[in-house]
Amino acid sequence: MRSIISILLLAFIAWGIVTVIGEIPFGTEKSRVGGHYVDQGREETGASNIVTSVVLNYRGFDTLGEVTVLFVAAIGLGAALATRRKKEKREIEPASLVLYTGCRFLFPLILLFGGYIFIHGHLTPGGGFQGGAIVASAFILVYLGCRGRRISETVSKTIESLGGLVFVVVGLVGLAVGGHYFLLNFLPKGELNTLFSAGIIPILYIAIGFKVGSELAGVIDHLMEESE
Amino acid sequence: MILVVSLLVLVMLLAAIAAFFFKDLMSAVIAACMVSLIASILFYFLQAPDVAMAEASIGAALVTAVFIVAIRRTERYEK
Amino acid sequence: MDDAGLFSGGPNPILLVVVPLGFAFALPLIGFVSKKILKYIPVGVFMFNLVVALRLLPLVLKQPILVEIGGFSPPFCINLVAGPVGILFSALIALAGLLVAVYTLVYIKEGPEEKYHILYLLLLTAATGVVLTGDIFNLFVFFEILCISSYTLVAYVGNRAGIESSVKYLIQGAVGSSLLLIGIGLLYGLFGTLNMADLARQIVSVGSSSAFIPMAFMITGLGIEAAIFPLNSWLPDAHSSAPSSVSAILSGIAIEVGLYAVVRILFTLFGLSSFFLFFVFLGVLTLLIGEMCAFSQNNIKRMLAYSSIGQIGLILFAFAIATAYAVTGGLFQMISHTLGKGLLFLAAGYMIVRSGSMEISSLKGMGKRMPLTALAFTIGAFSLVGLPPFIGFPSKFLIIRSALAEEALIFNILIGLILLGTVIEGAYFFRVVQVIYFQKENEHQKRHEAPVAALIPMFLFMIAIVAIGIYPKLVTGILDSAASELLDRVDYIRSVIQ
Amino acid sequence: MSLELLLIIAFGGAIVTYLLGKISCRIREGFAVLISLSLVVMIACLYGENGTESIYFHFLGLPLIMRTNMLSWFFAMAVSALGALSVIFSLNYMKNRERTDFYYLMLLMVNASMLGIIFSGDLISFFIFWEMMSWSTFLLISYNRGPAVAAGLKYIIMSIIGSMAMLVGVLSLYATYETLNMATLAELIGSASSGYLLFLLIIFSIAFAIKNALMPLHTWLPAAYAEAPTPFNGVLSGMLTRMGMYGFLLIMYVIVGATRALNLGSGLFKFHYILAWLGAITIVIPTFIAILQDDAKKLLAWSAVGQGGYMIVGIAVGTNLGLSGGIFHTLNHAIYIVLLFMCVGAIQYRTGGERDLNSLGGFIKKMPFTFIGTLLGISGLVGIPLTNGFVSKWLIYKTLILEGYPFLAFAALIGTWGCILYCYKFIHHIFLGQLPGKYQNVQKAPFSMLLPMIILSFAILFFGILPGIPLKIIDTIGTSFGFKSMNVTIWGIASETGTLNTINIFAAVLIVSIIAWLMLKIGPKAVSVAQEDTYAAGAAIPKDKYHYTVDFYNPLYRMITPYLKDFIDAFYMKFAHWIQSLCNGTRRVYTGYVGNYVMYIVLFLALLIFIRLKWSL
Amino acid sequence: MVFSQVIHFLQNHIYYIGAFGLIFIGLLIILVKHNLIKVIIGLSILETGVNLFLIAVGYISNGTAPIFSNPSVETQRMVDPVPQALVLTAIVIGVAVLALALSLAIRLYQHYGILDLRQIREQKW
Repeated sequence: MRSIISILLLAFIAWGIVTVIGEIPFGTEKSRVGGHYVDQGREETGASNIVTSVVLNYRGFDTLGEVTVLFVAAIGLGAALATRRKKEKREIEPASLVLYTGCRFLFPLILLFGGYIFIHGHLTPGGGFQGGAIVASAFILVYLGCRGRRISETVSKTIESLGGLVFVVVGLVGLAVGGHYFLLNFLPKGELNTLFSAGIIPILYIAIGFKVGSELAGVIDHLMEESE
Repeated sequence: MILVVSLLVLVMLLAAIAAFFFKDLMSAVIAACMVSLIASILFYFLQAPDVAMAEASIGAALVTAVFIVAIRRTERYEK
Repeated sequence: MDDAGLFSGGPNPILLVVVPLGFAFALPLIGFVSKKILKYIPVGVFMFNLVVALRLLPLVLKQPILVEIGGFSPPFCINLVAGPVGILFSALIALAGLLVAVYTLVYIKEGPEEKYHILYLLLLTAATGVVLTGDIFNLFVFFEILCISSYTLVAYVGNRAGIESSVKYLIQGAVGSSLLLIGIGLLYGLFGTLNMADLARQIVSVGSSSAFIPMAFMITGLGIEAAIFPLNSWLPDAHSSAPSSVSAILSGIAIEVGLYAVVRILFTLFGLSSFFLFFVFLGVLTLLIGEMCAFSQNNIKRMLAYSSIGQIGLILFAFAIATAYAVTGGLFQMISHTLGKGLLFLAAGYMIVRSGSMEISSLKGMGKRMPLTALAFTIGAFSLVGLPPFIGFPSKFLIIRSALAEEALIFNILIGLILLGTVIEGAYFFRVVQVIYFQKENEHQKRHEAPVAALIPMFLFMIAIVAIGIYPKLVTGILDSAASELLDRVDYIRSVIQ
Repeated sequence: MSLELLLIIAFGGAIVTYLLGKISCRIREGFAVLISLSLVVMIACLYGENGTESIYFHFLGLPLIMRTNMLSWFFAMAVSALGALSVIFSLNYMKNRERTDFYYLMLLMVNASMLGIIFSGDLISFFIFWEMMSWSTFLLISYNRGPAVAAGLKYIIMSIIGSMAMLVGVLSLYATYETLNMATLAELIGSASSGYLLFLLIIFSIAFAIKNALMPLHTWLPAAYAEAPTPFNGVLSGMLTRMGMYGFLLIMYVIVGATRALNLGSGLFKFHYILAWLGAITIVIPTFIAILQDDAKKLLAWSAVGQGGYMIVGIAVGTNLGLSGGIFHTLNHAIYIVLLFMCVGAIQYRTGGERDLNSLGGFIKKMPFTFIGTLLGISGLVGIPLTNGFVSKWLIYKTLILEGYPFLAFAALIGTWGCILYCYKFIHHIFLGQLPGKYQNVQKAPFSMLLPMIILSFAILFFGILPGIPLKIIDTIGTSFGFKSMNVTIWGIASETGTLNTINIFAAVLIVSIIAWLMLKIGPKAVSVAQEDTYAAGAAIPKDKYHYTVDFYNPLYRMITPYLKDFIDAFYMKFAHWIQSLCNGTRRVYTGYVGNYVMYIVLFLALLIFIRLKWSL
Repeated sequence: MVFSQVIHFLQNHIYYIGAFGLIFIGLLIILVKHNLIKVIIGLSILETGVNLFLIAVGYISNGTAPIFSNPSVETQRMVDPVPQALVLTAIVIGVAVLALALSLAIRLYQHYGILDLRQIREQKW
């Protein structure tokens, strides 16, 4: 009964969508704004990955919000899961030597890969979020493989805070030096397609990378805390 | 090409429907993970490599990990 | 504006968002230095915001300030539009935030306090962002911050009720934000831009037919936070199980910001005029359902939460009439609801702490045990019912006046229903006032007033309620220009896109 | 400026009194008396100035205007004087009660807002003060706790209904004429259609009828009167309830105007005619319910409902005589009902709150001044010549007979018979009969209680013998409404339709009483016999069984009780319960299952899309 | 003939079908299922669908990714970068919401011992 009603209602909505989707033909150019970014993006921001330039420069304010969302979620998750922790150390069966060594061997490599992704965010696909996620997955590996090893909460909190602060401060510096514009790309744009280009974009992406990495790792950490 | 895409979409939707029907939450999560993975491939086909990377690393991997942890801490079967 | 420095020609409105955000990020670091000063930071930040907003108010009354982020011109960047509406709401948010933050100094004593303060800061920052932004995706992002911090703050206490409400709120909120995102996607597909002014300009040219479906999605998505009738099921649970200081903000700010977003989308983006009757009905329905549900509650906070639904219904009704007079009334009612409901929740919070129960019957004898808090509650209740000389009266007066000016039979019937709602509202509020003052209390309960830091914000709320109630001219000037900003699409478009 | 000052003193005084109470009770009480007396003095000084003045600020673009004319001066004098007397009476009565600060604050607040109502020259300030009066009254009615809580809730709910109706009326006037200034409205409204005027009158009448306890809307009053603190009963019954009268005068004769107001509707269904009939019903039924009461305050409360009917009949008939009768009766009723409530208050004060008539009795020797006050009070209430009630009732009867409303006159007459019955019951049960043993040591009422009672007693006689003084003012009010002037003399009315000359009556009464006194003097001396001797013919009956006032009027009770249930109140209560169960049903919408909630969301979206696609709005 | 029509239809609509298919299946799971984890899975599928839809809106036929890694790329046929930026944001927001939801689910389970939403109804009316 319930599912029939649901399907009926969804069918109505689908009907509505069908009427409007015809006006959004697939595969055609629709956006003047997008075209502008593609045409002007290189000159205006100095990043060769236009998505990155949109994410961090044209729509940088969204990204600040996005970083904040993740921050809120991490904090909120901590608050929600904050119980009076009983510090009874259960005996954890240690992982086998092969697994342990493998994890320890892979961990810096994955970190390095994540770092590469977010440092080259303005040049190649990828960026702070993807790199951060990869960094976090390195920590997951450590949690799973090398039981008992934890990221220090102090360190992760510091990194989170600093990452956010860097973003805000860079933005405010833009406001200060450039007059009325928050998040102004005030640094020299550099030469296209080189690592040191695109002004503030790499700085922001590195900050985001660290922040996202530590936050996602922290999320996993919090969630796994009691399951052991 | 279009047939490959159609097939992928079909599999994706089937996976989603499977996620609807599985009583075992772990299987449902894996099905959802599969949805994300195929979506990530579709993103790549749609010329969005950034998004594809993000979806693969965040949507498929991390979310699934979080789900699994959560299921381990609650219960595995939908009653 | 080209050569303007940081503070010349008035502070930059972006500071209203960025400074609290920065402090929220910095809070964990400050926490390493000293845990003690953490709780004073929100107070300081909102003091700063209030000053900035009040400083900007006279400027934006002359001309809205356009903030272009990143130094590009709209529609190629995200822009903030600091018009009278935005700054008015920012000031209101900062005021409520400041007062509730002072209250929080003593109210929140247990749990992860540091996280509470961060979430609190971010909640209000997001609210400020929503009211200032001129870009729909940015609106979505700020909305998400608002929602997510609300979810977590509702669950802050971590008891059964809190977690349950939070989960339910989260599910509905997440569905809502997905719907909102679909709407945004459709709009982008149709018009190829995300800037509200740009969209508004193009929607005129296409006509409202194809724009309706995205509007429906967006209204549904935003309507969940705005607590419009069938979408507000989360509200009584969430508002009643959150800590009272959070309830004050959720009721006083969050849902109104949600409603602001709905109204902004409706007025500025779509400019639909033929569909407003639907929202008029919806408003009255929301009002009646809210008041009727509140009528038979035994839980004081739940009662207040349902009363918020009723108030939102009234505000929606006012906005949906869509005359300058009515919109002024709606904005006025928003202010009066923020002040009144904030005060009620703060007062109820400490009464609950002292009596140890949320049952209305356990508030017996509070008039004697905590006379000042009881007075605060009474004034808040009277104001919400719309009795003079409190702020609720002029706002209700304006709304009903504007509805009568419509001179249609249907409006007369609706006014009748609204007044019926007011009578019900009066009935349940007066019942509580009677319980507080006139029910026989248990013996030997000594006077145990709320701490000073909790009383000060209550007093300031009371002063504001009475002052504006007696002399509404304090705000009507701003409200008038805010109303004209909301109604005048063309002017809005022109002020953003030269 | 002076009126503003008056109101500032009134409201500010209330708040200052509250604050002073935190320092010392004595200062507070002194200050309260000072404030209320200074209001009387100020009004007396300002008396007679006619004019308008605007307060310096605007409310939502509407100028707030204060105006004075004879109507307002008349009511203002009464309000301030009775208010001052009530405050003086409270001094002893409220001593050692809890939360007296609060009591004085609200009492003075009620007085101040009544003055505000009376002086306001536009409907918005009228409404503001009206609402302030309503909620401060609410807080006072519930002051006594216990059953008072329910009474207060009933009062405030009905009051809100009334004020919401009034708000609609006010706003509709505002929407139509863009002004709320009474004087301007009175000019503009001449062009309005009859239908609109009828709507206005009905919607305002709801508000005023609730306040004045007109019959189908009276149910708040008995409970509220019975449970309110007794000194406040004076203000409540004397003036506050009669603000409804003021409102009727205002809307019918000031704003709509006599010529239009008396011609609305057709045939038997003229507005004022129906109003008069409602008044008549209000005279008859409550009067008989009053007879049934065993609670002194309830009895007076029902009596007040009934007397309100006379006033309505008086002003609704719409001639100069009737109008004067109605207005004068308002004043007279205020005087004696306040006096009677004060007597009950004095009894309560001395007996520790006893107000059950069946357990009182024989207080005549213990509290003689109170007895005399009560005697004068009920004389006025019944309308015995040479008391003020006679004059106003005479005016009303005269009008009804002259204008050819025999049924209304008959109703008024029945009301008076009933009135005699309950008045006798009242005085007999309290002062005559057997003094219960536990009240052997009851003292006289203290001076601060006696003083207002004495003043009011004098007022009853004074206005009874010299009715010309207030009638002169009332005549000015009547002429300002456009009625023909009556020929008022200091002793009464000399007109072609009927003369009233109290000096003749006075002479007649004087002669009769001298004769009676002489006969008493000449005849044999009365011998005082112990009551036990007469009552049980010498048989030994336990002392506490002597009380023979129980089941007074028993045959009458049995006859009329079945017809006199307060079925209206029962209906309202049933309605309230129905609303409550409706509310209870409504909230089941929020089922608690989140799946349903999401369903609502999807439903809403589907509905929006459906409406759009189906009807293409 | 029919085959080519089908191919044409698929070319134009297959991504939309996939996206809205996911959206509706996600909504259906939320509406019909009463296990909290299952509902959260539904949310995740819903979000994926929305993201797919956004990207599909921004696609331009035979376009290239908006990255100038080798300078010879012509700008004419680059796909729209804006939806990609939006989806990046949306993905991160999605994971934040999901993680929060799951953590709350864990807490709820600690309190109630069940995940059946039909039975977790202490807050109602």
